Amino acid sequence: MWHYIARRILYAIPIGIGVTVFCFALVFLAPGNPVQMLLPADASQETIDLIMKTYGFDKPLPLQYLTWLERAIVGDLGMSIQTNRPVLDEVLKALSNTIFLSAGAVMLAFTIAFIFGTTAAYYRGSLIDRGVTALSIIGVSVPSYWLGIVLVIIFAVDLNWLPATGMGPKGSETFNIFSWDHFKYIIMPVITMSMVPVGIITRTTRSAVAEVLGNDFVNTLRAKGLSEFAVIRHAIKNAMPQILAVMGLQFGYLMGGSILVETIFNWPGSGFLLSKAILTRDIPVLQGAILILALCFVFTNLVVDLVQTSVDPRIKRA
Amino acid sequence: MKGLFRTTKAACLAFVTLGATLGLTPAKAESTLRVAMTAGDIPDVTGQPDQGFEGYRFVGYTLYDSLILWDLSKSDKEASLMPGLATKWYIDPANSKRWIFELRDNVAFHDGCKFDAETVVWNVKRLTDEKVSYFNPKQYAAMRTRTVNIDHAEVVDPLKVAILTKEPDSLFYIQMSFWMMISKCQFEKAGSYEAYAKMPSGTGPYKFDKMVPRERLELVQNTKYWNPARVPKHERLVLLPMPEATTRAAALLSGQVDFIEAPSPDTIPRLKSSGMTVITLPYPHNWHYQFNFVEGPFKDLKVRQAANYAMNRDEMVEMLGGLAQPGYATVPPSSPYFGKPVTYKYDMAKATALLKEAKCYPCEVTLAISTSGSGQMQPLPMNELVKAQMEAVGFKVKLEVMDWNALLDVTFKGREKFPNYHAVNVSRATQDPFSGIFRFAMKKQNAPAGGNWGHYYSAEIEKLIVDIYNEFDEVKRDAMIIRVHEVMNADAAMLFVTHDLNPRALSPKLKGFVQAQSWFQDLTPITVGTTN
Amino acid sequence: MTKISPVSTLSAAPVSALQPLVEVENLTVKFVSREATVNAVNGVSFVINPGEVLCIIGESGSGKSVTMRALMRLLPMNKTRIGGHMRVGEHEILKLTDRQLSTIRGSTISMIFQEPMTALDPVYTIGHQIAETVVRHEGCSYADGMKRALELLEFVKVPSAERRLKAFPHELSGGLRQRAMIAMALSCRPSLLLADEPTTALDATVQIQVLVLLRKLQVDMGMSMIFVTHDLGVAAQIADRVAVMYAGRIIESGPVKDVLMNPQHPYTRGMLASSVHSATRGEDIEAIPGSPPDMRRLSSGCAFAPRCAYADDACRAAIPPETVPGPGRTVCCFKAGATALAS
Amino acid sequence: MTDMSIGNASLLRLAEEEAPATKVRSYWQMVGYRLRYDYVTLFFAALIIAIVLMSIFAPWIAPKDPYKTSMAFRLKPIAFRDFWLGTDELGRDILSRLIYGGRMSLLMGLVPVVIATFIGGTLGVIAGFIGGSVNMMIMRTMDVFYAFPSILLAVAISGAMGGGMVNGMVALTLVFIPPLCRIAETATTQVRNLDFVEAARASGGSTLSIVGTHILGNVLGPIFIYASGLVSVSILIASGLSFLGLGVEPPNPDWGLMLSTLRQSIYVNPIVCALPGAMIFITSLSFNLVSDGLRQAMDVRM
Repeated sequence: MWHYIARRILYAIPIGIGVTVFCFALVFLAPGNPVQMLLPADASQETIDLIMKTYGFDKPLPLQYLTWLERAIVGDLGMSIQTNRPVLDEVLKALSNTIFLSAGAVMLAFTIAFIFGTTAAYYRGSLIDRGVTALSIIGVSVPSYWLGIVLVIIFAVDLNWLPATGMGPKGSETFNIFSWDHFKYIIMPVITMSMVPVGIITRTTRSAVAEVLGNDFVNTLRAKGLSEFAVIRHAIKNAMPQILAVMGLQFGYLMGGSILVETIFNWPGSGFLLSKAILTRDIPVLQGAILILALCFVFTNLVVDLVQTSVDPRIKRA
Repeated sequence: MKGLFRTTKAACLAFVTLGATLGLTPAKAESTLRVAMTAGDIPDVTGQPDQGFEGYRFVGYTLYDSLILWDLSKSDKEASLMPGLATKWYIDPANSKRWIFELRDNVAFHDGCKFDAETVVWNVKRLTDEKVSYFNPKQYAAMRTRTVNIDHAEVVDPLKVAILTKEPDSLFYIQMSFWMMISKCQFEKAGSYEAYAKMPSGTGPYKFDKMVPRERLELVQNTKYWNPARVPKHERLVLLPMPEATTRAAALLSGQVDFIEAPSPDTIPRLKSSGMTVITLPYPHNWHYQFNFVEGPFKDLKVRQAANYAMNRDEMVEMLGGLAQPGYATVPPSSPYFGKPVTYKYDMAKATALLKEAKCYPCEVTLAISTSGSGQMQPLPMNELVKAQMEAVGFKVKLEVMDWNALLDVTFKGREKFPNYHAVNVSRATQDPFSGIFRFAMKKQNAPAGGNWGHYYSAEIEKLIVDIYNEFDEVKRDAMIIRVHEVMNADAAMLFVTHDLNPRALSPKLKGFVQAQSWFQDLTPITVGTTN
Repeated sequence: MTKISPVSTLSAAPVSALQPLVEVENLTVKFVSREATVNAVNGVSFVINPGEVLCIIGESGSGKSVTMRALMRLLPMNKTRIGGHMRVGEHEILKLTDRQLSTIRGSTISMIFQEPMTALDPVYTIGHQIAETVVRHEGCSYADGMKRALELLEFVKVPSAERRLKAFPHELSGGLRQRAMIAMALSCRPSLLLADEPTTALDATVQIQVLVLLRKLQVDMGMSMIFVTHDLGVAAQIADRVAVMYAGRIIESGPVKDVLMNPQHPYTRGMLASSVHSATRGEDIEAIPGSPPDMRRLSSGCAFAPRCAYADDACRAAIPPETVPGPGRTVCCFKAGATALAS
Repeated sequence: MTDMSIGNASLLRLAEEEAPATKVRSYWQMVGYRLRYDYVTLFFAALIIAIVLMSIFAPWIAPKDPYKTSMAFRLKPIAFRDFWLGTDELGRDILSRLIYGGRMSLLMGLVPVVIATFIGGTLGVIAGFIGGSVNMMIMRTMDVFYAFPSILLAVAISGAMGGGMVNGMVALTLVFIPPLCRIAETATTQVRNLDFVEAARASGGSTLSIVGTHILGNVLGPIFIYASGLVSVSILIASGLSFLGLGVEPPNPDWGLMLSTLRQSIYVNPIVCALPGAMIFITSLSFNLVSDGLRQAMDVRM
């Protein structure tokens, strides 16, 4: 097992390096120069040069990359050009806020998907199955930001039940999920964000459980006289590794793909940070955020892989 | 079962009563003003704010004062300058490059340190002298156009400072209205700008309380403010960045904030029907295109005039839901520098005739525009309307759409780098004569050195500007500034479209706000009522 | 709370000695789908006495597995139509509610499947899967169920049973898996064991071991068994009586010796002839020509007629009725006993 | 949605085992047969065709000029005079813009998927067929792109390169290459190790003909199915990019962009403002359902 983990981690290293190269290169695809937003509309060349030099953008690219990488490894992703705050702090703070949403969305999605997917798989071919399949396809077909806008108008503006934006009445630092006053801020973003995972996890659950129910051993279980409930329990345990894998992947996707939902709800997460960094071309933040999100995704995949290995006795542990 | 239900109901009632009692004891409750800004982040609190003039509006003039302040107490005329931390300023009669500022006595920073001449000199060096340890490169860059003429500052006596310029500059004192005075001793206590950002200290009407980056900045009233009339009428000011217009409107409608900046025109009817107060007022803002005077059809005065005649500005105002006024010149008519410029009223026939006369029919032009940006209002629909109107008279318009940064890049580098663009659409603040007028017309400001993107040149303006900088008599000087403004119109130096009306929406529980004709606003007189 | 050794407790459920344990009459099974109706079983009848082993022989598609599953009602309800009547002990199979059905499954009737790899749940240990059955039918605690599972594994002669208890199916060899399967099937002392080609998937040497074990357990416990196979050799070893199925019908049945030594139906003969056991060295193995019929459209005549060397128009016109050529024997063939068939 | 879904494989197997068919349908006949009775898939396939035709023949179908602005008629409700679906914030006819908008949205949905299928598929087949260090290089490069969730990658690329339709398409193409490449690689490797490829090799078939007949024949199916599912993802991400201002440039009618600009007017005319969102939804739904139907008909599990 440890050997396997070590190998998987080792395998992630070249990917990590590739990711850093990509993140670094990305920035230089961009038209315009990286410090533009700092400058007044009519800054002179002399001023631009000075600022470029201050931020180290005057050196050759490979050198910039190495310097950046060297510091990144020890956890220093530089300072935000816009705010002068350390990028690492900014990104981690934002990321922890996004994790609230992603985890909430995945858990909600899992609950719904688990109930619906299993029911559909059990009654496959029936009207229930068709309904669930339709629901899951609707989930992955709805533009989630559109849904978010509609929810805000209905529940925040018209009914005034839920707050329209932000994370908690006093901002993310005092956010307390166990208090209703705070919790209500998370409801609409989580629902909006869970649409796609609901669709995908339901589909996976349905097909995985259905596939298991089509296996020969299900006959054995029934032949043993087990109740249908027990049969379904067996089927779920068999399908679980596959469902867990998809769940993990969805969690990873949400962490990186929260940009639209966070924009709608003004949620101070990584997507919001990223969109701001893109708009203001805050190079260190852009690099840092993409890097950390990608590494998180790699890490999530790794965890999913390991969890799957430990849950599923069929996978041989090398 | 029935009994149980009754008990539960009773318990519920008890709860409600308890809640109501708690809710009805607001004697202790703080009065809080919550503002949704258009910025994507909390502006820099360490002195010169970023995020454009909005940063100055909410973080600059709240935490800090400058030597000269804007008088924001009236809404009937364009805001003018008034004494701030300086009580008086004048040019040294013996030296036309030496400005003297007499400082206000008995002003203390929030941290208790005294404000004096030494602090002012320290603050000047902070943004001009690369060699001092407290030099701030980022703010230096942002302030460069305002500081470029400064040679050095010196203490004359504890309450008097002199600032020497490299060239005579009759307009120099205006720059000092943008210069935030931060506390030297607080900075020294903090040791760095990063640390200081967590404990900023100024002399302004609000004190820093706490900040959650990217989410909220909380300020509290400075009860010991030197100007008792401007001590805030509410105890706490909460500033929330909300870049999305629909989000801001939703936040106001759902009662999460009390005051929003720039609601989009189409949300206004809904805001009004929900009882919100929507305020609009002219202010020095110009939404226009700068022409390329070297390449393309706009070299020709007739084509420039044709484009101006093609603008149906009333239609634009209608599209913007009345949140703008027609733009016929660089500054709005309420500006003291407006004068009597030639105006190009909507006249399709004349426009077409001019184009034919210029032998440019159909006249193919390419405009560089952005999808969003500070002060750009609603660039997409507005540009589409401009395109439609120009095409109606015989232009053939191609819109080059880019994001705000890319457009800024085009603007910085000037027409030389982008000869294919015949005009760029970057809106500007026109608060002072230099940044509002001169920089678009001076040869010295030809891009990439400055704001004259299309290399407009007028011999008369060149001469006038030299005279203006050397004329320390305000009346004579202003007459010449007006002349510059008129010449630009005669030359059709820009495609004038509209001036923003700076809409804001306020919750009905706010009272006492006076909107000034300025980019800056004074929030201190606002009282927050308890009614919803 | 069963703590007594399984050997002593495993005895056939009390059934009246006067009547057979199993009675199947005119069983029909149809699979109905939008695309076609498959007539898998077309009027099968047989009886089994307590302690008797019936072997159903037939090639793939003859309906033998379906018959077995129908006996346990293991076929998907919504797509299957079952007709006729089946009785096991005092249970009228087709009249049972789902709850009653699940009570007799695994206790009165249990089943061993062909492929032990796919018939066991891959994500539970062998021990759990046996214990689960015990818990279900005896209502004992899980720990007791596990104890019972261990005893059962020892009972079916699984070496180092303790360790195997905690093994997952994929960690066992084919033979051991099938023994585990048998242990599971026997865990609640069934009176009828259905074995669906339980040795087909195993290596030849292991086949014999499992077969011997099964026969021994069957005799020891005195239970009845239906054993499905296409291997005549296997049938000869284990069966008391055999029934040969073709196209969803029993075409010949009788005591194992009689049928194998003196087959009456041309199909049975053909099968015997193509069996390696009966072929003399150097002689060509005689194969039955043609392929099994399409169960979606059965002809009105004898289903074997298209492949039968002796078939005439009469064979193609009507289904041959059951005749009794000898004591305890049946055959369905117009030509049965005719000279042409005498060898 | 036929009964022959995955879950019924066991019964199907049992029935077939018990009753071997005399008339064996070919694989594609079977697929065709299943599709013919799959009314849901057929309906949505017809809908896609309708949307495609609508887009192609937009100039003939659209009742009005989609670019013609009119301040007098801005934000009118549904069925206002001859504006059947109302007007947008510039008084342009929504119906015409929706019809024309299909062009951009389908283009943004289809082009990246087609290009990515071609590039990713080719790379995958090469990697799978040659194996060894070539496989290593290709697949490890893909892994790097796999490390980015798709929206993040699309936003990062088009955010860095600047908005615009072409950049958006490039970004989406880059997003889709890795998964398609991986599917092609897996399928190729599987097929390559199958006996019949060995047999073809042993019987002296040239490498090219092996690739041509066997591998492509077996790889195209899974790729095609996967790619058909990506179209809706592509449409959604593209509309998201437009929504963030990183996609199609105005005044081009594009559903995502229309949604983004009309969002400002949602309080004035909520239904009209919801229409582009509905179009995105219907198109995406159709592609998803058709892809699903194909998958079931072809019984390919992924």
